[in-house]
Amino acid sequence: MSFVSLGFLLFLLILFILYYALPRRFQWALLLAGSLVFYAFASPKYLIYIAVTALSTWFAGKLIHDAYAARDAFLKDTPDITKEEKKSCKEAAKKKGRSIMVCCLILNLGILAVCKYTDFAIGTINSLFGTDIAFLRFALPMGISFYTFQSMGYIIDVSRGKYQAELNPARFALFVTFFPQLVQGPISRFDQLSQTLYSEHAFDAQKITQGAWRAVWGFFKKMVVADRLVPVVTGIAQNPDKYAGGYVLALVFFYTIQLYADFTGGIDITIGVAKMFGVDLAENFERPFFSKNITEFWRRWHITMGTWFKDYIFYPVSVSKWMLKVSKWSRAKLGTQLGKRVPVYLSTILVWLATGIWHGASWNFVVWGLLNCLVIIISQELEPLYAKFHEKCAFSNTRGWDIFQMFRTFWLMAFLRVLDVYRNVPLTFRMVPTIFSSKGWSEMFSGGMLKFGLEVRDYIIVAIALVIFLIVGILQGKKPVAEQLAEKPLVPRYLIVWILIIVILVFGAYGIGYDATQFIYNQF
Amino acid sequence: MKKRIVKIVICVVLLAATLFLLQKLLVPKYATTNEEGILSSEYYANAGNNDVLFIGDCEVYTNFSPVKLWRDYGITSYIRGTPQQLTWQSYYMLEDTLRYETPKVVVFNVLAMKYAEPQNEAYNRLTLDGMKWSTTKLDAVKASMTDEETVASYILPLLRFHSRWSELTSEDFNYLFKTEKLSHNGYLMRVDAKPAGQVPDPVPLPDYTIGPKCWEYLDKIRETCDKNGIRLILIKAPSLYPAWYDQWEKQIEDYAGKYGLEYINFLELADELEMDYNTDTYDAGLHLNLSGAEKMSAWFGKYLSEKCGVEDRRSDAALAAEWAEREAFYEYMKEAQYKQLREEGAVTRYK
Amino acid sequence: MEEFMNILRDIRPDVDFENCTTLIDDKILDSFDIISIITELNSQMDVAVPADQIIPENFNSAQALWAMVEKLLDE
Amino acid sequence: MRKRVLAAVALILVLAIALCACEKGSNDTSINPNSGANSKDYVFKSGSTVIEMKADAEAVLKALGAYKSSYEAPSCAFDGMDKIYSYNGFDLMTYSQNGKDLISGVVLRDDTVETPEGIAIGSKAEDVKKAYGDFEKDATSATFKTDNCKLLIIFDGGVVTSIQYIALVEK
Repeated sequence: MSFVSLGFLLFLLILFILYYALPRRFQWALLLAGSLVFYAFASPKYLIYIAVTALSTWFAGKLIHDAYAARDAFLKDTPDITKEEKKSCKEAAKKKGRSIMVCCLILNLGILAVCKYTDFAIGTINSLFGTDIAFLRFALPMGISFYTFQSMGYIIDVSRGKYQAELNPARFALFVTFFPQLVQGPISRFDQLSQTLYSEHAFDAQKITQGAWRAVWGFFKKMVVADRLVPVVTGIAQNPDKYAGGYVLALVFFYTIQLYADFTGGIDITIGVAKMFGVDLAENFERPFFSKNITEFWRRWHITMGTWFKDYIFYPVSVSKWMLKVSKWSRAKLGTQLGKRVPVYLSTILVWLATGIWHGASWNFVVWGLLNCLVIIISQELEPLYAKFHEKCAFSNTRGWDIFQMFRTFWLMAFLRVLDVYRNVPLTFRMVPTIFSSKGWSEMFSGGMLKFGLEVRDYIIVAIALVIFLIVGILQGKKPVAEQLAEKPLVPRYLIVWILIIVILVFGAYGIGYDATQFIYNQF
Repeated sequence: MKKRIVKIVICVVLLAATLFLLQKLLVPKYATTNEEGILSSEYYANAGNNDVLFIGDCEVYTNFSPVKLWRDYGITSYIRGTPQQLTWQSYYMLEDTLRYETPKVVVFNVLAMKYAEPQNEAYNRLTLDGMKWSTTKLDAVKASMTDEETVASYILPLLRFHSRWSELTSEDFNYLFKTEKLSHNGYLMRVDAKPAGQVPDPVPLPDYTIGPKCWEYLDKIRETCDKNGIRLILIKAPSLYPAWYDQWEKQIEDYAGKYGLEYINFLELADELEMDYNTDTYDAGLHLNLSGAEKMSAWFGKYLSEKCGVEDRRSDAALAAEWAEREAFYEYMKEAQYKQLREEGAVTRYK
Repeated sequence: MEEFMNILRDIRPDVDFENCTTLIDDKILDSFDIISIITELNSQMDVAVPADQIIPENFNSAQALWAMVEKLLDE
Repeated sequence: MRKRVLAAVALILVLAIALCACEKGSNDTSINPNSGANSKDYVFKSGSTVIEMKADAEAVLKALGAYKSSYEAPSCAFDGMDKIYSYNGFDLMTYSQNGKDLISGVVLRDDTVETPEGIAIGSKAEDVKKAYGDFEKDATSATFKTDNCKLLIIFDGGVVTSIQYIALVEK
């Protein structure tokens, strides 16, 4: 079930009415039922995958909980043991918790790996060794990367003792399957989400309208901008022989806009819908294109994925015994200054490798991840130079310089992202430099851009929408726009929403002639 | 709380009203372009008291003149033909008509039997959008939809036509709340002529078998007629193009034979009709013009009254008054088109 | 304690470790700094900070960090 | 020990899931990275004039010179006109799109013309197989598709009776 469908709106309406009509103690159970229905619509046979992940993680959590409960009981009942005995008891419980966690990780990451990466591995082996192993073409369950990561974050936290495990399997299943975030995240943390997921919610008109506004805004981004740009992006990317030079620059620009509108719009719908059910989800974006450098960009784009990698890969790897040994060795061999960077950079590379692979089973994403990593490391290394530059040059503190930096970051990210859309890595590296040739430029502005099914009017709509994005982005800098809107008098407040709805219905790229496209992030 | 509910109701009503107006504005009007689209909605103002019902594609709405049938034989009739009306759509047109009246004779043109599957969204729209809402329309929509279509876009045509915002013309504003009456009980008049000349040879087909869905709905048409005591007549209009293959003819003949139906192939009667393809068609043999349609009606009116016993109802004063109005409109349009021919050299508008 | 403060100052000379209590919340320390602190603590003071101790509460101020180090040394 | 048992259980589960996942994904939307290279479209040649489906008809008509006869078939509603031009040995069809006439088909009418692959009316089914590839045995017709073109060949008793080039257009 796509968010952009009447079916989804109908589903939402029914669930919404039931949610606030039923006694409040049934609310979370209704959400679970709704989520399962939602998932079953995607395809009933996929339910098995998400069920295995939910149940196995719940069970592992419960085992860990039992082990820790036994430890606590033992320590409480036998207060007069030595410190050593205490320590070894704690160690034993910790070890047990860890091994349960590891098993759970192997199982679930195993499923993810098999579903998502088997064909990638086969393809790579085939091209490396000239073999001809057939692709298996596994079905890719909806949102598998998202719910797997969310569950794995939970089990790691439980084994670390960060919070108590959820003992009720149904309640835990809701955490894994909660429908608004199934499609494309955000990747929630249990301690954060559980605060509002299971509680009873009164009909809070203010919260509900603000949620609805947010969702409407998301539909605007998706339907008016993202879906409208799909034909240009695919048209250029899939016909590299025809479209080079200027077209590639257009691709770089429009793909970034499309990705932004699609992904952040989808998240707006997700967060807005969740809010209508009284559930608070973590923000996934913080005006990413207002970032001044790529490190900052990655703190503000797809935030829940970034923090997931940081907490569960970057830190554990960086502080692992093995890495500390590497650190000692590199300091001895390379000197303190250089040596101390080795572990940080090694972990960074690992994280970006993982991020790349997470985004998709192809070398395009691996290269994309590593290029991001490279840019980050280079800018880290150039830090002292920047500091000097700022001291010397007065204009580096001006507003204009800030804007230049944002502009630069936008284009840097845009150029890296173009790896998403071309068929393979060599092709991408062949196409991007053609921008600097004279190819395609004159053709582009003499009707070439109108060959993809978009007319001048469509580009005008996109341009106007971008201006609106910019204004909303600037407003957002103060506080959430929904809150600002709520403070406005009744008439302008509703007028804005009313206009937005009409704009979506009339100018949305949907229906015949426009292929309702799946969310780009759906199967990442 | 009460205040809040009032506010919400006002908001919803305002939004609904805007959307309604917007939809009115954005849907095609079929008043001065693609006029054929108006046909399917024009029926409802003329429902009741029609003894003969024609169903089928352009081969009915350009080839028979109900006014001529009335004038010469006192036969009341209506043509519920629409462009590329497919067999299942013809069936639902019949069903829809039965909600208003029960004719004595139903005439079905068999050309559409060549289409085994839903064909074209644009033509579906011309046939379906004008129908009034009923379960019959819903069934018709479901039977007709191509893969890309949705039921919702028929319930709310705004969902389909929203992107017309940049193509709006004065027509859309002029006909926002009114419609233009263009047909004569479903007949779309053209007085100009274009000789048929050399019609291209038919292109051989890999398979001439008429599809099961067509038979299924022809069965339904037949059964519905049986149930309602309606006489069903199958016809093939005398259009020279597109080709009507012998292999199709045989299958239709066999069907008619099997169920004891009348089947008239007007292509074979061209001489008897005194059809002159140099003067009786306005587009070189695809569609008949007024002269051709009146020749057809003269022949077929005789058949209807003599063979089928369709009554002469000219003695009914109320009906006669109604038809007098139609005749006047018929003459008016005829004159208007001849005037165009004289003054502009071509017919570009119906009126 | 002084040795510990020197480690911090060495990594980020520009940060006021004495008084700041929002090192993480205000994004003053980034993940590079955090890892540098942990590796320095390990090499200079022989404290192993496990991953589950890397939470904002432990890194928001020098005091909190020191408290964590003491606790880890104690175990 | 327990750890090993757990690990073994986990491994077995992974394999079990993998097996049940082995049923091929029906709505696999991924784009096959190798599908970019398409075979060349079928074209018909009259003398030195190449007639390609969906190509602009104007240039082709000019190159072909005078036709024997032509026919115009307007569509039932909507703008646009299908046109048919008859030449010696074949008919050329066009359709209109955005105010331009594009080629929608070529029908070979007699054995005075043949396809560039050497097939003409009267050719044997085996020759078709050799020229265009395999098709179902005893079929009364065979179609061969490329990106823009469908080549339809109709047989009667193992002999070609009709050859048609048909443009693949979404109408």
